[in-house]
Amino acid sequence: MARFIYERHPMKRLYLRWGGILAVGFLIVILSAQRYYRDVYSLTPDLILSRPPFGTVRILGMVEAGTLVKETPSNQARFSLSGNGQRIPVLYQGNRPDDLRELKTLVVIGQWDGSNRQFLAHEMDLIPNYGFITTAYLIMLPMGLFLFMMEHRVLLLYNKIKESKIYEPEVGSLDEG
Amino acid sequence: MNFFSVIRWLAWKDLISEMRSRETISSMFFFALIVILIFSFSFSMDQQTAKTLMPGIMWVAFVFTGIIGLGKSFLAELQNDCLENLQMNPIPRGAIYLGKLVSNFLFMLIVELILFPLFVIFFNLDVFDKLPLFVLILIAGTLGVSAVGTLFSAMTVQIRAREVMLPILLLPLIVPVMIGAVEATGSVLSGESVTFYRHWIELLVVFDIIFTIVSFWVFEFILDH
Amino acid sequence: MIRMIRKYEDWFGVAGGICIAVGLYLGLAASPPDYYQGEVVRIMYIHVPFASTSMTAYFVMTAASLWYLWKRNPIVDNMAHATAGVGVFFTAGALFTGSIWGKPTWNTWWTWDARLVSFTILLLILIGYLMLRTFIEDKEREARYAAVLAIVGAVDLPIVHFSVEWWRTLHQPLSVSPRGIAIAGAMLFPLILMSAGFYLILTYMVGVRTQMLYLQQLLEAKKGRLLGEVHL
Amino acid sequence: MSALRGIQLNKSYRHYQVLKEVSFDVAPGECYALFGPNGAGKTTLLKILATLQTPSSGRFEVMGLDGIRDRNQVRGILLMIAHGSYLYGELDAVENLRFALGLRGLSPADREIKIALDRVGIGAFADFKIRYFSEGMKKRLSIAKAMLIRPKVLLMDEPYSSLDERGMKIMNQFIRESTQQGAAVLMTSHNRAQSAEVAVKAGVLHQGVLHEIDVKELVAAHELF
Repeated sequence: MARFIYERHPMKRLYLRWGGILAVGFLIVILSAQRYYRDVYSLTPDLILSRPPFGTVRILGMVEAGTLVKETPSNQARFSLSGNGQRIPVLYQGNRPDDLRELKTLVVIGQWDGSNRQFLAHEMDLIPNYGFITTAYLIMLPMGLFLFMMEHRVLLLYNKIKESKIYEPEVGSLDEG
Repeated sequence: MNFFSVIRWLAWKDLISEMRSRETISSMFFFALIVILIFSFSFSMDQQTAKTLMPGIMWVAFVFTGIIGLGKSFLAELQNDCLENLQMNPIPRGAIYLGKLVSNFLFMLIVELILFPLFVIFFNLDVFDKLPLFVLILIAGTLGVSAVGTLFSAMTVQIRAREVMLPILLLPLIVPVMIGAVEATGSVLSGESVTFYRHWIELLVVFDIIFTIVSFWVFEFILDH
Repeated sequence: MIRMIRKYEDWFGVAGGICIAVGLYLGLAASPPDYYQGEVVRIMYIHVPFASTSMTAYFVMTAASLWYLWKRNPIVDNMAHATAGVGVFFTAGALFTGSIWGKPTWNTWWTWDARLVSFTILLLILIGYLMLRTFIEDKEREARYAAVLAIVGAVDLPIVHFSVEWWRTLHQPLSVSPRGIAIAGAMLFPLILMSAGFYLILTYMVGVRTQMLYLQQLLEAKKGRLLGEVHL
Repeated sequence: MSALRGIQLNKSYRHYQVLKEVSFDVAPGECYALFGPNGAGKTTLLKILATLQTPSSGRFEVMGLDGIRDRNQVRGILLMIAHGSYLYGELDAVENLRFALGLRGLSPADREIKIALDRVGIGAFADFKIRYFSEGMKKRLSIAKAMLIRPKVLLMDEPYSSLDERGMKIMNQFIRESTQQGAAVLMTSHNRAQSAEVAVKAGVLHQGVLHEIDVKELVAAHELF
């Protein structure tokens, strides 16, 4: 069966192949979207205040000037994180608290402590700029399209060459009379 | 032998024709004049900005007029199928290239030498102690443009849309000439010592040598199958 | 020769596809982010292959042009033509991804850096090359002129690069340094894989496009011969 | 030995095959007249023989030299008189002659040029710019050029077009003289009566195929193709 499609129907073979590539691409998009919501998507301080979330979340904001207090022996730091006009207090306990600087925009990961109205962070992350990366990789789409068009054209030309017949005029030319 | 006499004949023919009709040089000259005027209106310059912008404006005007001259250069050969005649004659193709290069180079240089005093007047420059340097830069830059330009003029004259294709093909390739000539002119104007801009003049000279040789070699494939 | 291309091109396509798929996974998911640039460094895995393949494409085009002028084999000319078409795409891709990478790292979409300028000139020459080819009726002359343009452009590009580099250092000290990233092993592997994949895909695309151009000419010739019997 | 010999020449353009297996032979001192309807490929054949175009397949020999490999020597032997007069509009008649001869390394005396111009009947216009010449005068000037160059092989594309009665006589006289001196002439023509006076061989090119015919048929036949 496969052999039949392979040799007799090059057009079908082309569509099958590109259908497969398209399906794989679609799968990758779904998987990466899932991963994005799990690992990259981040909330802002105003969202935390209006709808307190459960579990581990990521918050994007700026360390407010003059609020950062580091406690060196215990690897702790306190600061308030602002974004979209709101601010929340953060207690950070984790690696490399030295990377914290005032006026730096970053992502902190942790849980919202509703009773103390503060955010308990255990990790921090750089600003996610997946937008740029996604845009850069989007160029694979026109590349695929370009390749598809070329392959399609090659097959069309093969068919045309196979089918082209001897030209037969409707009437004799005037100078043959 | 025959080689140099062919160059001489071709250059002689172009120069005589030009002396009688004054078609190319006058159109180049007035075009350049208009370019300069438009530039000076659109920038509304004071004394200082004029000095910094002047090398760029000057070379843009020169290159644009050069393109006009180059476009006309082989167009004259198309009348009465003269280009075919050149192809059919038992002469080295490189000699045709060099002959045309000589006339193109001279036309451009003549127009530039007429325009240069106008620049000096319009932009209030004092250049008199550095005149030889300016002339050297002019010659080197012009040779670079006309070396590549003669090749592409011969190429584009035999195709459709030749007026468009000549600048499209030529301008990207002469970017080094533009950079080198503008920088060298600017440095000379601002009175720097020669050591600071010697490499630009060297760049121009190297470009001239390389492209005269390369064009000389590939010209055979343009006029001959 | 066209038969050879037809026989082997699929392998290049498949191998390239696999390399790129694995490279994408490693580059986008498995490799660590850069210490300085963060996640943005992942653009490197697509930008660097684009840049190196587009330069290679121009090199191949020049070689094919020289070969054509020497041996006058029409398929070699088709190959040069095909490489130019594919090269435009790869060069534009390199400029596009480079520009996107430039925004988060240098906070600018565009800078008059020597590489960027030479790539732009490369793109302009390639577009001029393709335009030139559409404006000539005679196939043989078209091939000759295009080959000459490719060779002259190849001589010009290094000079453009050096002159712009000098020009840059004169006007601004290099605030934006060339992309010197100390590449760790974990980043090197996906980069190599992606580059290999891009080279394979380039070969495949050139093969397909060469075939396309060849067949177009064949079809025209076939039609023409038949018409010639009847009319003239 | 033949002066001009075509061996199975083929030429196809993008859209159609112009020449099909064209073979012919012209001995020194012979004049071969080629007829055919418009678009039959006469001019293409002449352009191939004049080394302006390459045949798609097949080859041709000029005085025993291969027309494609030794084309530089062949160009020295051939001279083509075609529709385009190969003259420069801004130069006068004498200068044009000097230029054309100079490209072939010849420098005739003023008197020789004067004689040639007088023989073709345009001596009085010797210092007129070509721009003011009519087509017939340009053609006469081409004859004068050919007289001075004395090529061994002459290719003529419709020599009688745009010439008046006297001009045709001059042309035929010139062809007769050339063949007597041992030159081979290949002409395309639509003027059967005039060609019949000088031609010793004739052929009809129809749909790219060459049929040889008897010269007597040129005048006798009601219709050639």
